[in-house]
Amino acid sequence: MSTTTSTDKALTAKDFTSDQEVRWCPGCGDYSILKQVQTVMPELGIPRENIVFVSGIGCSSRFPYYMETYGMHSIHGRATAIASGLKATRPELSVWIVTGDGDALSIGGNHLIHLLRRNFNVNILLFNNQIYGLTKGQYSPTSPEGQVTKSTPMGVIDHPFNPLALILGASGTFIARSMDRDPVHLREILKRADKHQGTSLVEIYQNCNVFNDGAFEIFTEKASKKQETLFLEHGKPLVFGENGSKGIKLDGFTPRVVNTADVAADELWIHDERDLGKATLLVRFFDDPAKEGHLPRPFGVFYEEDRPCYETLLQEQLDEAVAQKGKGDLDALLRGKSSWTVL
Amino acid sequence: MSTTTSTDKALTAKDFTSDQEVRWCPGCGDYSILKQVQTVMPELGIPRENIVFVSGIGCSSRFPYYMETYGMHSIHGRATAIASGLKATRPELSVWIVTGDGDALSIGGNHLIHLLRRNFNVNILLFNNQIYGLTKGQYSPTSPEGQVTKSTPMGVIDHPFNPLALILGASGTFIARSMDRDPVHLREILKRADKHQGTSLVEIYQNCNVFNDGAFEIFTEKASKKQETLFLEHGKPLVFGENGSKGIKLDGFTPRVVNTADVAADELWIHDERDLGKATLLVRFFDDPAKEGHLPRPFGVFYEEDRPCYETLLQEQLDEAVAQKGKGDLDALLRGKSSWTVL
Amino acid sequence: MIMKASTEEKQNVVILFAGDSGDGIQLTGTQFTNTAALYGNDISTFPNFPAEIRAPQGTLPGVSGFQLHFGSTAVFTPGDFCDVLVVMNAAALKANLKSLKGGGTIIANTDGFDPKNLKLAKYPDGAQPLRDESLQNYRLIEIDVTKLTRNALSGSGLGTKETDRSKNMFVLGFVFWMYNRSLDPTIEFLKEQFRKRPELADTNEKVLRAGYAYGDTTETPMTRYEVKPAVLQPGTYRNIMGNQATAYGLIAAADRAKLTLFYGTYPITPASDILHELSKHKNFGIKTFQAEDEIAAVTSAIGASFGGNLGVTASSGPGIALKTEAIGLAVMLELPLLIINVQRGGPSTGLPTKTEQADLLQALYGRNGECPVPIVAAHSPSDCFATVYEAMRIAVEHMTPVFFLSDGYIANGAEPWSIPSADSLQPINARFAENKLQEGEKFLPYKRNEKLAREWAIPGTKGLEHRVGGIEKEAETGNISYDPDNHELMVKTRAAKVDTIANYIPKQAIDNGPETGKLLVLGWGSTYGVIKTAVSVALAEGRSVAHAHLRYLNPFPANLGELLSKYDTILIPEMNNGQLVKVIRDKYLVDAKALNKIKGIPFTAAELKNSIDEFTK
Amino acid sequence: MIMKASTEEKQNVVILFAGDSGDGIQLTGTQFTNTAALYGNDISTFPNFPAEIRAPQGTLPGVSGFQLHFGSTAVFTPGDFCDVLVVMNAAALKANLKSLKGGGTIIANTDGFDPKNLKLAKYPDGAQPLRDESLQNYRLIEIDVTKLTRNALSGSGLGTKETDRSKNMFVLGFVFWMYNRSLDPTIEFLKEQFRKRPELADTNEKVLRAGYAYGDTTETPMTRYEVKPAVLQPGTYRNIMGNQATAYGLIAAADRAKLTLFYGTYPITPASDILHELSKHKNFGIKTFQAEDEIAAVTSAIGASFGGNLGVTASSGPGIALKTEAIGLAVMLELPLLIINVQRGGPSTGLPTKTEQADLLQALYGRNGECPVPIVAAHSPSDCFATVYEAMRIAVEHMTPVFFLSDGYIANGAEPWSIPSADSLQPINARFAENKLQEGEKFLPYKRNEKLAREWAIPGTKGLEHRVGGIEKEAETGNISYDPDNHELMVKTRAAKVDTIANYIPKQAIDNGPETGKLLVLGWGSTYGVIKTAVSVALAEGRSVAHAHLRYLNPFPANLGELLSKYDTILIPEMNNGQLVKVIRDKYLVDAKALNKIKGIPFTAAELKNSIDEFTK
Ligand SMILES: Cc1ncc(C[n+]2csc(CCOP(=O)(O)OP(=O)(O)O)c2C)c(N)n1
Ligand SMILES: Cc1ncc(C[n+]2csc(CCOP(=O)(O)OP(=O)(O)O)c2C)c(N)n1
Ligand code: SF4
Ligand code: SF4
Ligand SMILES: [Mg+2]
Ligand SMILES: [Mg+2]
Repeated sequence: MSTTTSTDKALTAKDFTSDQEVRWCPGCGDYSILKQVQTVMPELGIPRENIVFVSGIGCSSRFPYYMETYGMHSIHGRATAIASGLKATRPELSVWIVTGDGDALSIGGNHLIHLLRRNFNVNILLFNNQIYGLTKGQYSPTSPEGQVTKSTPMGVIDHPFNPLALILGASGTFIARSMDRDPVHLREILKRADKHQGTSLVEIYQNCNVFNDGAFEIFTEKASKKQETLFLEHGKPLVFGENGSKGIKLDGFTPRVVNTADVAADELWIHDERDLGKATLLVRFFDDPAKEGHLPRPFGVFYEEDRPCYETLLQEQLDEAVAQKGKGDLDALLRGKSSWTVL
Repeated sequence: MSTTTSTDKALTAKDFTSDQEVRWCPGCGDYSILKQVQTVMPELGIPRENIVFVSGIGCSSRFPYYMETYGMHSIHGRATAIASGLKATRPELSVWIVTGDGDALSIGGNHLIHLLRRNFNVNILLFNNQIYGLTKGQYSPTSPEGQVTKSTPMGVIDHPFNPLALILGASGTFIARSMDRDPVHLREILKRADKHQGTSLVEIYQNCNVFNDGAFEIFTEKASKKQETLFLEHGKPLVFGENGSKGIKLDGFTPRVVNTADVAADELWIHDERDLGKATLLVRFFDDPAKEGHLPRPFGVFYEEDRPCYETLLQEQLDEAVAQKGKGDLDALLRGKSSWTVL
Repeated sequence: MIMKASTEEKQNVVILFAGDSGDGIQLTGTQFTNTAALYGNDISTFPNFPAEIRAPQGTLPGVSGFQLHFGSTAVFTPGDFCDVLVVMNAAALKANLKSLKGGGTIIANTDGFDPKNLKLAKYPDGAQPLRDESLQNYRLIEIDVTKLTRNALSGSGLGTKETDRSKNMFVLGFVFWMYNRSLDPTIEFLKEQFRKRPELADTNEKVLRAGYAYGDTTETPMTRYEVKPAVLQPGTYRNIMGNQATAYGLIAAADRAKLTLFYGTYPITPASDILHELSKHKNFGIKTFQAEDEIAAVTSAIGASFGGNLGVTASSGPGIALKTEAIGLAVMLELPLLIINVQRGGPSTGLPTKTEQADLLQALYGRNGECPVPIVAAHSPSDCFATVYEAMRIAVEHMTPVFFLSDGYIANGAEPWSIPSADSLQPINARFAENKLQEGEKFLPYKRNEKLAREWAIPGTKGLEHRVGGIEKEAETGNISYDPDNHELMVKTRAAKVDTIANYIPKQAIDNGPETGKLLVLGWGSTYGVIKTAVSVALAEGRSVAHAHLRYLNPFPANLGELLSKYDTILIPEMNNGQLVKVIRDKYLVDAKALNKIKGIPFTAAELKNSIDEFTK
Repeated sequence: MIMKASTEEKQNVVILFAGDSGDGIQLTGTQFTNTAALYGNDISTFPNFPAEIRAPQGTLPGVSGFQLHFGSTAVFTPGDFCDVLVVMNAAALKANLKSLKGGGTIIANTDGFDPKNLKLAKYPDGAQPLRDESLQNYRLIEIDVTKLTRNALSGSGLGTKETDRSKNMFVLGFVFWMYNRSLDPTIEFLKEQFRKRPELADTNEKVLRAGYAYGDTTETPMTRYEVKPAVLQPGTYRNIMGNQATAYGLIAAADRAKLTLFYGTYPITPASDILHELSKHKNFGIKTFQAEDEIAAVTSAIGASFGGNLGVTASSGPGIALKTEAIGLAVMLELPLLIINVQRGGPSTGLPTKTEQADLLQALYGRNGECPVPIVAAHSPSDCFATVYEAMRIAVEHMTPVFFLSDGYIANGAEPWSIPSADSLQPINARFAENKLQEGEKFLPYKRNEKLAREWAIPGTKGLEHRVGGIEKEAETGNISYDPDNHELMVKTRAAKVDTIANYIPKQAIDNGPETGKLLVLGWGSTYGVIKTAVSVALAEGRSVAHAHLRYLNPFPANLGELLSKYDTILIPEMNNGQLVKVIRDKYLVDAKALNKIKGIPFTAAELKNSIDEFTK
């Protein structure tokens, strides 16, 4: 709930903290994400009253309550559609959608892909914990095959989505991945998302320490992080491992891990956020880390494209209609072309 | 409605024709598709009573009424989900889903992508006419930007889906495209779809001559077909044009049109239905044919992958459970582990 | 020798135009309607589309109809039966003969009765209705429209396919002659319609005039009819269809409320035309959004409402079913939201092109939990304007989702409408929250006024940042609350908020008949015209009957119970299996009687009159 | 010197275990329940989960409770108030003290009342309930559970974090001592539970025994209590929870019908546990399908039903809302389909972890068009078994979707259940169509039997190929039909089909009290226990009151109207704002009175008794 401290001094993370007690399980990855978002907000230079957080249902979707901005905790899977209506009518607002892997990809899958193709200028934070947290531990569309959960005592048999491949397939214009456990990277990506004109989709690997603890350990823990993750930088070669000792080289359409020492720098795959072809392959770096010879998991901005936003095109049509026909005159409309008068 | 002519002689297309009057607009592309399906059916060697056509709502979705098989004309967008339940419980049936661009990609988008990832062994015929036919001419998620329709008097502003890119992004295991006006090709693809073990998705360009006449003319009409279409054949180079005079060559990740005469045959892109990397680029051959230097539109099988089907894995778990615990004994279950007896 | 036709005066006439969906029947009917309206007749029309998009030519499912009732006295329905049946082919005759009064006139295009057409219409082999005795109780006018149209255009250089497209103009011209009407409005329409292809305007005009001339020159003596203008209340009128009036009502509401209209919808018969109409008026700042499905349609509208706009969503039964979860959210958020249901035949996909009023209980009770939503219903095509406007006023001023019910019969029907001036419309006052907080004072988003409505605190308002959601909320603060007493308080408050609307709407009036008596016919929605007609006739016969028609279905007007108590019997006619009657019986514990018709088509006045006679014996 | 505690006999006792969600309260409660049940007490239990997944430790929202009522006489509810309140920390005390009877016993873990815990529980600064006078009306037993547990495990080599996890066993042991119960069932449970980590079974057993021994050895004199076994009907019993009984009922129905159960669902509180339970029993050939959403859940079940399987779908209010369109399809298809609604607090997301019975009208009327669906409701945890079984029987034998209503209170509550033998269950007879057609004869998929049910003609049956769908169907053939009379016929037939079920279900009986009198308390669903209790008390006082409880809510039993007419007043208590009462008033035109509680928690017997007293004055 907001108080009337409306002086115009520079805002801090604290100004974005609501008075509601945060109610996630102790140790939940959501805490870190909340912190990074609250930290980044003041840096965006957007008046607090022009920011809206919209969420669906899930642990992650409790997020808006904790942000001292406008917010709506809506119904399961529909935050994307609600945000579409809001943004279509209030293009000047900064709209953030917070959603979970169930909320966005299971019940909300359809609205998500349609939002992406329409390219509303909103930001989607997809908290992927590969589980249904709020309903206490059923598998989600991102849970790996074989996982034992409350609803799959003998293991998941559904092939999981590759979320970023789906999102790219749905014509997303900004596609990125980060994680709860790398605050610096996450903040960087959040700022990039804000900057992008169009739908920014940030998948955030988030640990649910109660129902799916350690799902992303291999990417987040020091011991394995360097070997298993690939941090993308525009214009830079794809390198990873201790001191960048490893890199990615394309062999036809097949990316292969090489020792950077063994190849010339320009033979390595150079990351280009604007290359759709590269992006289509890059989102497919989705191997099971247990697999022999697997590729590392990329983090960072996979792809960015400039495409007009729905709300802009909509307003343009309205302006064009006024230019062509003049501002609507209600009396003239009601009268129409063939009226008659009875005296 | 079926009669009792149940002798076992070889079936013909006529045996697959129901007694219901076909009620599409005269000239509608749906007629040809119906004909090809009825023609192909007898060749599949499946007993008629084991075939089920399930559809949603739309002109295209009237399809099951005209097939002398089991059929359900369900509700808008849900044929995929209905088919999932049917196939999960009756794996021996040959299940065909007939759906439109609105039915499958607008209201039914979510069930479609989930069906694809689960990879039920069913066949989806997606009649794409880039319009809502049954409701008399609103735009659909595949209508091109700028199109004037009943609901867009100033032109469509939604960026359309690239359906095959979406479908590949959703982990489809068999992805193909054909057209109403090429019966031979369509029949070939239908047979391939039937053969594939897993979800076969066939996008069929279909002319709605009442509300969107000529949408695919450039691909279907003799004058332009050779220049504008690219018929894919496994193991063969990508060539098109008069006498195969043109071909596709990759320049980095960028496919370029070349004169076949100018390049060695092995420099051309060789189609490989099993190469996911190639498929990701191939589905992006989706240029507006009005664009200077555009790529031709591919038809045929883009991609095929072997992946276990949901219904198989489900049955395996059931069998495994019986193997581990024995066939369920109802009395034992009800009694449980701590019952007591009152005398 | 040309014989002059005689002229006879009539109070009112029902014409039914029927033909193949490709025959331009709807256009023909609409042109006659507009001409009659401009002439000053009272009118009521109803189109009867085929269910199929364009079923095969010449077949029964392919028949398209347009029924028009016009008169010199007040007209409330398109008519139970028609005086004149115009048929372009055999199927049209077969499908519609049952609607023709005994002794009525049939105008038949002979060309549409060739063996092929007879077969398509499923006439038995060898049958030829134009020749055999089957039509002997009617007056049959046979015209070889095809030949005459071709003749009229001979030398125009057009092919027969193109020529034949204007056959409907020949028939229209002839009917204009029969009823002594001016061709000018149609000629003007043709000019406007074919602005970019003036040669087509010419062709059509030529054929139209030929049809008219055919009446003048025909050798069979024929009667012409005169239907004088009706005495309507002074005012400026136009002819309007229900969906169009709904669209205009929305535009007007946005204009008067000075807010942006956001219309989130997914196409469905018979609601889509509202979308089509609204999307033509972008210069009013109206934002239409064709969503991916009905759930996105309603939730996008909720998003727009949250942003301070007029969020509206529309559908028909199956689509409304999909919106019910989100409507529950809107009830919790206490935001204005208008849900339009243009009802059609159900259940499930049902009869998409037919009418029914079987979604009342869905509107009233079709949500999880205790989830009250006000409901208003239009009673005729033109009434959609005022009723949807009122629905929007309630939504905004009482901060609540509101249902507006129409149906396929109203949506596609048309009638003259006394056009209100923009200024005469009741203002719609949105109450946006402003930041008037003292230092340290907290904003209370769920604080209420005397209507129990909260303020509309929209993003962009500095200092009022707050969060809303679908979990139960603490009174006033709106924070999440699981407190048992608070939940009961909030459930009761949301119910009271809706009930309170009864204090802000007019008392229920008797539309027709005495304030007390044997029988009250209580209606809602599109049965208005037919009840009005039947009760008028019964009253003229001296029966003790009255008619009240509900616009407000939740809450009911405060005086309804008392009003009902003034009659021995309450009869509730509905195009469903009995829905309003359930609510009235529950609420007022009166033994109200149901009269139901569940055929996808309206009651006839005769059916209703029969029932009135029964109860006033 | 150790003083021997005295033993006192009690008829019944209510214990409320409360603590942090991490404290193992549910397990503690369940163990005591099972032990009491095995001992032969009648029992009724109810867990009270926090709404948050795992709200911060020590806070009020983090409190988890488990209430257990056990007795030597029949027990119907978990009890209005408790005799003993076991609290693991200050928040647990604060949240639950209002539930303790005056003079009741508090067993407090002193370690949970340190300053940090007091602060988290929002006690005012300096307040210390264990020390100040606030608890002087209760008997307070303070135990330093943490220390005693650590002592019991000293030398085990375990860290304090691990040691502290078994604190609940200490308390359980102590309460077992208080009520003179055997430790054996729990020890056996521990062995089974920690099969793979026997060292943990040992640790827990050690602490459990220490808690018991603490009672024996404590230096304060204490009373122990004896609650004798109840006299239950002869039979084999087990303790069962509502959702578990529902799952078992489904498994049993599939087993008896010899069909495959297909359970299409999407997780939602409080229905998910049915999915969890069913997915454990794959060796019964049960196919569970976690769909992408509720629409896919219900439609996949329809697909399974079309294929000849038992299609079942389950959800709670918001999810049911999403299924309403598809349920309409199932009504048209006339296929067996079971829709389970485990109701929770609404509207919208509402109070997900609380109970309510506010979705009755949604089940009855929440679809577009005239769309009747039979409804049955369970009245207690164990009754779920028989009622869901009956629902399935109706679905299959009458070829219709059926609603089964349960609620959060029933779903998570537990009680003893007299286990039926599989053979004793009523058979479920599916009527599959066989091809018996003569040459040239057409198959009629919508031909009906005396129940008005069609046959189940499933794919794979040679010669019966046919098409079904959601558009109105021609009688018998099932072909698409837009014919007006056919539509009315079909609407009436579908209604009659459901109404006919009244001929195949038992007449409504009086559960308790005289066949005629001043007051009938008419209930449905989970209010059974509390009505039973209150009416029993009132009857014992000589009041003229009876209790009838509806299992069948659509159609009502044929004799219901007559039964109601035997009482001066009908009182309908519901955990909603009045739903059944609307239907009864409409249908029987009786001035039934509503008693409503909309707090997310059940009525207390006292509340009901007050109301009974009012009406029997
Ligand atoms: C319509 C509807 N269906 C189901 C639910 C139950 N439900 C709430 S959250 C949720 C899934 C949560 O998973 P996710 O989106 O991954 O969020 P997380 O809790 O993991 O952050 C479900 C199934 C609901 N509230 N509403
Ligand atoms: C729930 C629901 N919403 C909307 C409709 C209306 N509707 C029927 S078909 C259709 C779209 C048809 O388009 P498509 O799927 O492309 O099929 P086509 O007619 O073009 O073959 C719509 C919007 C409906 N029947 N049900
Ligand atoms: S259940 Fe998992 S995701 Fe939810 S709050 Fe707890 S740790 Fe976080
Ligand atoms: S409207 Fe279009 S798609 Fe539908 S039947 Fe007619 S031509 Fe075919
Ligand atoms: Mg999740
Ligand atoms: Mg289409």
